[in-house]
Amino acid sequence: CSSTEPFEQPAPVPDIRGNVDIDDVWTTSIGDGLDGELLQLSPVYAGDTIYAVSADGVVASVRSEDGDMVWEKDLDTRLFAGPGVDGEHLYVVTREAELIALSNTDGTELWRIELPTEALASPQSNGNLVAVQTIDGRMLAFDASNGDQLWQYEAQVPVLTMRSSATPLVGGDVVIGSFANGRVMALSASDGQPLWQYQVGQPSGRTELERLVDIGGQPLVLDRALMVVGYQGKLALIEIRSGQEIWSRPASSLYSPAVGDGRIFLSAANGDVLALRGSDRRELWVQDSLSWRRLTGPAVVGDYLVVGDYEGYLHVLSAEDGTLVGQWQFDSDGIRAPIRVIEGDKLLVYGNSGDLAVLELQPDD
Amino acid sequence: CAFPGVYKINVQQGNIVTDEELGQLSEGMPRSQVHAILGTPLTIDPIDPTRDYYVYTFQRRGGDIEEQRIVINYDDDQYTGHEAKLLEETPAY
Amino acid sequence: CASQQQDEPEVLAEKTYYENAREAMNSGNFNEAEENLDALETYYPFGRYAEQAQLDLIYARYQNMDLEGSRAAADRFMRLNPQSDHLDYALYMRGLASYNIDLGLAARYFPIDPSARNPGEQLQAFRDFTQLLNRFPNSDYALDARQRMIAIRNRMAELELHAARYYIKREAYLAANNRARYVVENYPSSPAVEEALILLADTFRYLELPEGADSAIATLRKNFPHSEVFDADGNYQSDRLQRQDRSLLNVVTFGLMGED
Amino acid sequence: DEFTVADIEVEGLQRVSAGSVFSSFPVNIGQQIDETRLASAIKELFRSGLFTDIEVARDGNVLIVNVEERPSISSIEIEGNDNIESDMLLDALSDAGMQEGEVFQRATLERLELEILRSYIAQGRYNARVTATAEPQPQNRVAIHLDINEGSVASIQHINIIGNRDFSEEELTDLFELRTSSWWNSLTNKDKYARERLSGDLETLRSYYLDRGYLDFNVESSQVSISPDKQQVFIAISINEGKQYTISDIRLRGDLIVGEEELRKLIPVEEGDVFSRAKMTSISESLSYRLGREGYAFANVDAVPEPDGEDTATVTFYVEPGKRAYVRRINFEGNVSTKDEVLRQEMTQMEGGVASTDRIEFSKDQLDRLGFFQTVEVDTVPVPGTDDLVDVNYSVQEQPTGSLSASVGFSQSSGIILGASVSENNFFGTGKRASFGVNVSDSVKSANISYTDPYYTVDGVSRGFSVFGRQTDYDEEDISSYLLDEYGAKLTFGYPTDAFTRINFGLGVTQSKVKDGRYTSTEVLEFMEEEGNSFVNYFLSGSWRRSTLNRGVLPTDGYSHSLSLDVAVPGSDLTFYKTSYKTNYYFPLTDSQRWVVRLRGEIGYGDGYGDRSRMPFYEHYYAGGFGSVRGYEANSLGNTVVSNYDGDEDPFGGNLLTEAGMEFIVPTPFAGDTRSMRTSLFVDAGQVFDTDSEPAYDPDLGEIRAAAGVSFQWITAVGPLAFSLAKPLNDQAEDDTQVFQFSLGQTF
Repeated sequence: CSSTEPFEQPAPVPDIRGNVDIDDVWTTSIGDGLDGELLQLSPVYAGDTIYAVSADGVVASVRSEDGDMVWEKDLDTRLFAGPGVDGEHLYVVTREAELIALSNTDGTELWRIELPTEALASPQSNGNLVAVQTIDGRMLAFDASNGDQLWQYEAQVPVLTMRSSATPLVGGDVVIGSFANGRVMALSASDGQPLWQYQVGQPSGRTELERLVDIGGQPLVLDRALMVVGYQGKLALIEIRSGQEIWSRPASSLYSPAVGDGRIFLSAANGDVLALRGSDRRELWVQDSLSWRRLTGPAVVGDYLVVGDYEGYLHVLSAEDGTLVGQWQFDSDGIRAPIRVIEGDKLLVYGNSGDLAVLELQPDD
Repeated sequence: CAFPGVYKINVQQGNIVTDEELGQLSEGMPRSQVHAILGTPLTIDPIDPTRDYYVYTFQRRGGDIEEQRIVINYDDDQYTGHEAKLLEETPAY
Repeated sequence: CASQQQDEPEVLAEKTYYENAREAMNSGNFNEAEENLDALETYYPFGRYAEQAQLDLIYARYQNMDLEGSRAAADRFMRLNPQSDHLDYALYMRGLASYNIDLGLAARYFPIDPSARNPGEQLQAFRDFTQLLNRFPNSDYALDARQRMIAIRNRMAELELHAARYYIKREAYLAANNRARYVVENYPSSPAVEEALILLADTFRYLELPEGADSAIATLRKNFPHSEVFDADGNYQSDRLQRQDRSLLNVVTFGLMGED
Repeated sequence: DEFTVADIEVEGLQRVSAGSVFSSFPVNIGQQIDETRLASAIKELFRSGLFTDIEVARDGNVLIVNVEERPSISSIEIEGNDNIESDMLLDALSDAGMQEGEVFQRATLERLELEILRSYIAQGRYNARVTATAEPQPQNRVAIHLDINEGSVASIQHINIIGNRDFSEEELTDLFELRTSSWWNSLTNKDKYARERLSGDLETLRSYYLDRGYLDFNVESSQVSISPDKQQVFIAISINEGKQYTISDIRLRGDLIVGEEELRKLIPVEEGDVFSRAKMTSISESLSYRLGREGYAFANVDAVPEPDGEDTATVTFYVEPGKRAYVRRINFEGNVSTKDEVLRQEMTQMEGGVASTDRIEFSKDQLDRLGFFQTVEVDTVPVPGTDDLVDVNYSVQEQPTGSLSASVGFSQSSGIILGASVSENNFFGTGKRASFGVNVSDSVKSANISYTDPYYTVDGVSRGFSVFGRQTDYDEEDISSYLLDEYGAKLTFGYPTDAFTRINFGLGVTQSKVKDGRYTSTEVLEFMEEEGNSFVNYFLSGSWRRSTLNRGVLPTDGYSHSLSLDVAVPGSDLTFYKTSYKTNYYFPLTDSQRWVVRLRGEIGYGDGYGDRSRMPFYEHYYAGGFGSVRGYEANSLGNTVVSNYDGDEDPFGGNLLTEAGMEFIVPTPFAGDTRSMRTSLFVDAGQVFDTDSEPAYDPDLGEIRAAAGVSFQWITAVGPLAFSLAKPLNDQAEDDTQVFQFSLGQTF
């Protein structure tokens, strides 16, 4: 007879004879972390300082070198998105959909305006324009200095979407947003008019669930091209100028892909980690022992690959053949914020309980 | 029977037709239009198609029954005239 | 999960069920007949005896006073055997079941006049019998069906008269007139027409519509010359509309004293 | 090449009868046919849907039709469904023609898979999987197997309302049917997301704002997002409240029929009030209801607010009376045992008269008040072909209106007791009340017969009589010990003085004989010395009763008062009088009237007059037991007398009765919305006093006994059945309490 328990059961943690250790350079903690609202609030590395926020309203700036607190401020309001950082400001969005700009030197509030509805993607700014993407498919642009609204673009998104939204890219004269309708769109920074669009996922299937085609990960900028991936959609490389597709292959992931010496790495929605050859996108290897453990996007460090999962384990894979070579439970509440590679060989990890750390890999051979 | 103060309801029958409504009728009007103005006649004389009867009766608290009768005459289904003996007021209840 | 093996009651041969049923029917034990026929239905739905079993089931249930069940069995028979030549029987039984469904216990043993009450499922019976007469005009159940249809229609005409008489008592003569006219127009061949014509005449007279009254009396005289409202030399005398106005004393003493 | 068909043979039939093949195969013997006609005939046969394959061959002039029947379904098996019961699925299957014995069509199978999947999605089970397979079986049959994996339900993690300034988020989400996940919410499935429930909640939100004056309220967007593991749902609703409007002016437009001044009386709001859509709708209803009384049954009134200032709006009521409607026929349905006249005499709306909505409604209430019907529905239906005639259809559901009790018992003191009583409020459906009872045992022989015709005249003048005879030894009914024989007869009349009030009066004569026995108490003996033991009393009784109770049996709304006086007129042996006042109030707490508070009270007083100083003891009031103070034995309250023989105490009643009660009526659990059952929590209190008792009468309110408990009533075919569990609150040592009590045949 049929199995009745849900068939997307996360695999148990595989035990491995790892030979790569993960040591922490420094760790600190930011407020209560990300509570049960499935938020990402991934920290921002800005050279010598790192900015991070917690869901219960703590905004902090720490020194990249040793994690000491530069300044910390409790906004005493629940946060849903952020931080977004530019030259002088730091932007967050509250649960009640208010965009707040703070000075990134001491956290004093500069201006605050109301958004039409919730936003999950961190606001992005190029210094004079701040772009915020709301969950109902709107992209709003504000003047970074005083918060006046510059323009607004509205995309049609389905009633049911995924609880994740890709962070927009803000260039000098273009804002690139990836929407829940499976489209990546380039909007003119001056008036928000669409310049081009690329359909990553095509909704198909009988139920609302089968028709989900959200784009969860921020597109990866590779000099004049963008690598995008969507849920139940495609992995594609498209030209930044025109949105023309260079190549594409079917894939389904909610996190940005990663590239490393000619190889493309992807953590698929079903928990597989796979590597493709850059030249012809042929599959090099698939690591499927972490199925349905809700992996974060892969971070490439040297010839290793690191992903986090929903129980807070960090898994190190060999970039060569995908074998699991290292493992460490960093934060039992889980890891959901994408892992950032900083300073070439260090990892910036932000656990759900609020633990913020810079780590580095110690292969012991 | 004659119990003192027995509560009896008013009994109303038939179409309420007012003088003003009768005023709207004009020669040659088809029967359907007469019915549109005065309403569908509730008493139908199965035999004589050249006439419509608009009868109205009202019995207040079991007393005598007041009656109002209007006869509408038609010639080949077109209104030719009417005879009416109207009551001053024709309450509905 | 293992597929549960309920212990199937030991299944007899098709023929034995059918014979048991037949025997039970003849000896009047309709309960046992019904059980066997039900068994036949479940185990041999397409067997040789299927059609006959479904037919007997209608009759067995009818005899067991399970009129709803009998109706359902008839419907099922007609659905499964659209071409059977016993269709007229099934349709007739369906009508018969509807005809008796609402006859309460009291109506069977006490002198209750059913026509003063709502016909209920007998209307459905009327529809079933009409279908029977249309589709199988020369079925041998047609005659009885027609008789019952006449009885139903007369009963409905009587019901109209009850309402008309009440409206006369209520002194709502226009309502009484319309009810009486309804009988004359819709149940022309029912015995209630005589009383209806009389009420029609009296109410037309009261409403001072002499032509209506005269035509009613003329029709009455033609169809019911010996009606009791015609006196010796044929004049129309009727007292249906006489108002009841008994004196207080008379009412209190149940009519012994005081003028009526 | 054409040929004439000599004969047609059909091969391959297993289940389908040859008749049905011929009836859908348009070729008959002796007919000229050619290729094209044959092809279209085959296509016709295919359309019957009975066959998967049809081949036609020719053998000389004989047409051989070889058919392969579509398999029929041998069995249907469903597995893995917990949240949708199998029989609901089976019904869906049978509606689509998929039933054991029916023809199997693959297309319907796929369509069904989708339909079942969609009903799971509607329950918020997004990752459900439904696969249907058909395995071939012997004799060209097929077994259907539905394998369902219901997956898990996405529970709601948060409902976030953005843009609410004047009302807090809690206040707004409390209105919602959908709730965030918590253990108690998951019990009621409230935290399971379903799209219909969300749109329902948004509508509730809109009317909440519109009912508080926010004319420009608008739901900007409502976005639902689901977690990657499909276990959690997040709802974000962004609203724009807009300003709160107050009314600047109220105007009436259109043909007002009864004049503006009359209609203005029905508009309770005035300038400056906050605009509320709910109030505007109820005002429109009351205006069109008022026009309905004048015969405008199709009247339609719309309240249209137009903002005319910063935050003010004028409200215009557009009145369209439509045509004056007349009632052609009033039809009754469902009164299979009650006579047509019994319903028609309750109608204040006449056939052939102006259709007045409140008379039609009042008549429906009158049918409810008869107590003969469990439910009464009324439906005003326009007569096709006319624009101003309507038929009014009342459909009723009859319920038992009588009570039948027979008792066979045995007690040492009075031997075998045989008793039977029949009472019927709707005697053979004639609307008349009749009851007949007889009770025979060694020490008690009694018989009574009573008959009332509530509609002796068409206006509701009632007339009735009752005759009774009783030879009793009060030992049986635990009332003070003496023998009382009584014979009597009574005539009763009554008539309405207005729609809700009736006056009744009656005259009667009773011959009573008191005999002492071994147990008689001193008080009785004293009375017999003073007054003798045999009396003939002529009674004149009158009562005034006003009742707006909405139902004759188990009412849920309205009140009733009744004041009665019974006097033994001069010329009787014992001149005395008894007067009592009784009241009942029902306050429904919800629109469904399934939660109701009932208050009741009764005061009775009796005394002698003329040369009698007291009322006869056998006419005393008693208290305790059903219909009085539950929790105490029947008739046991009040002072008692001591029997001379064995010294045990017997209740003696009193001439002053005080009684009150409060009930909290609740929906009967597991019984759904049935109108023939009633469960209630109650507090009863009451006492009887004897104002002429020797020791100076000092009415001490502390004497009043009370009890609280729960009671259950059920109207059955045998009669009204009632149980009660009561806990006496202030019973004294000598009280006879009775926690569980049961009664049959007594409605109160």
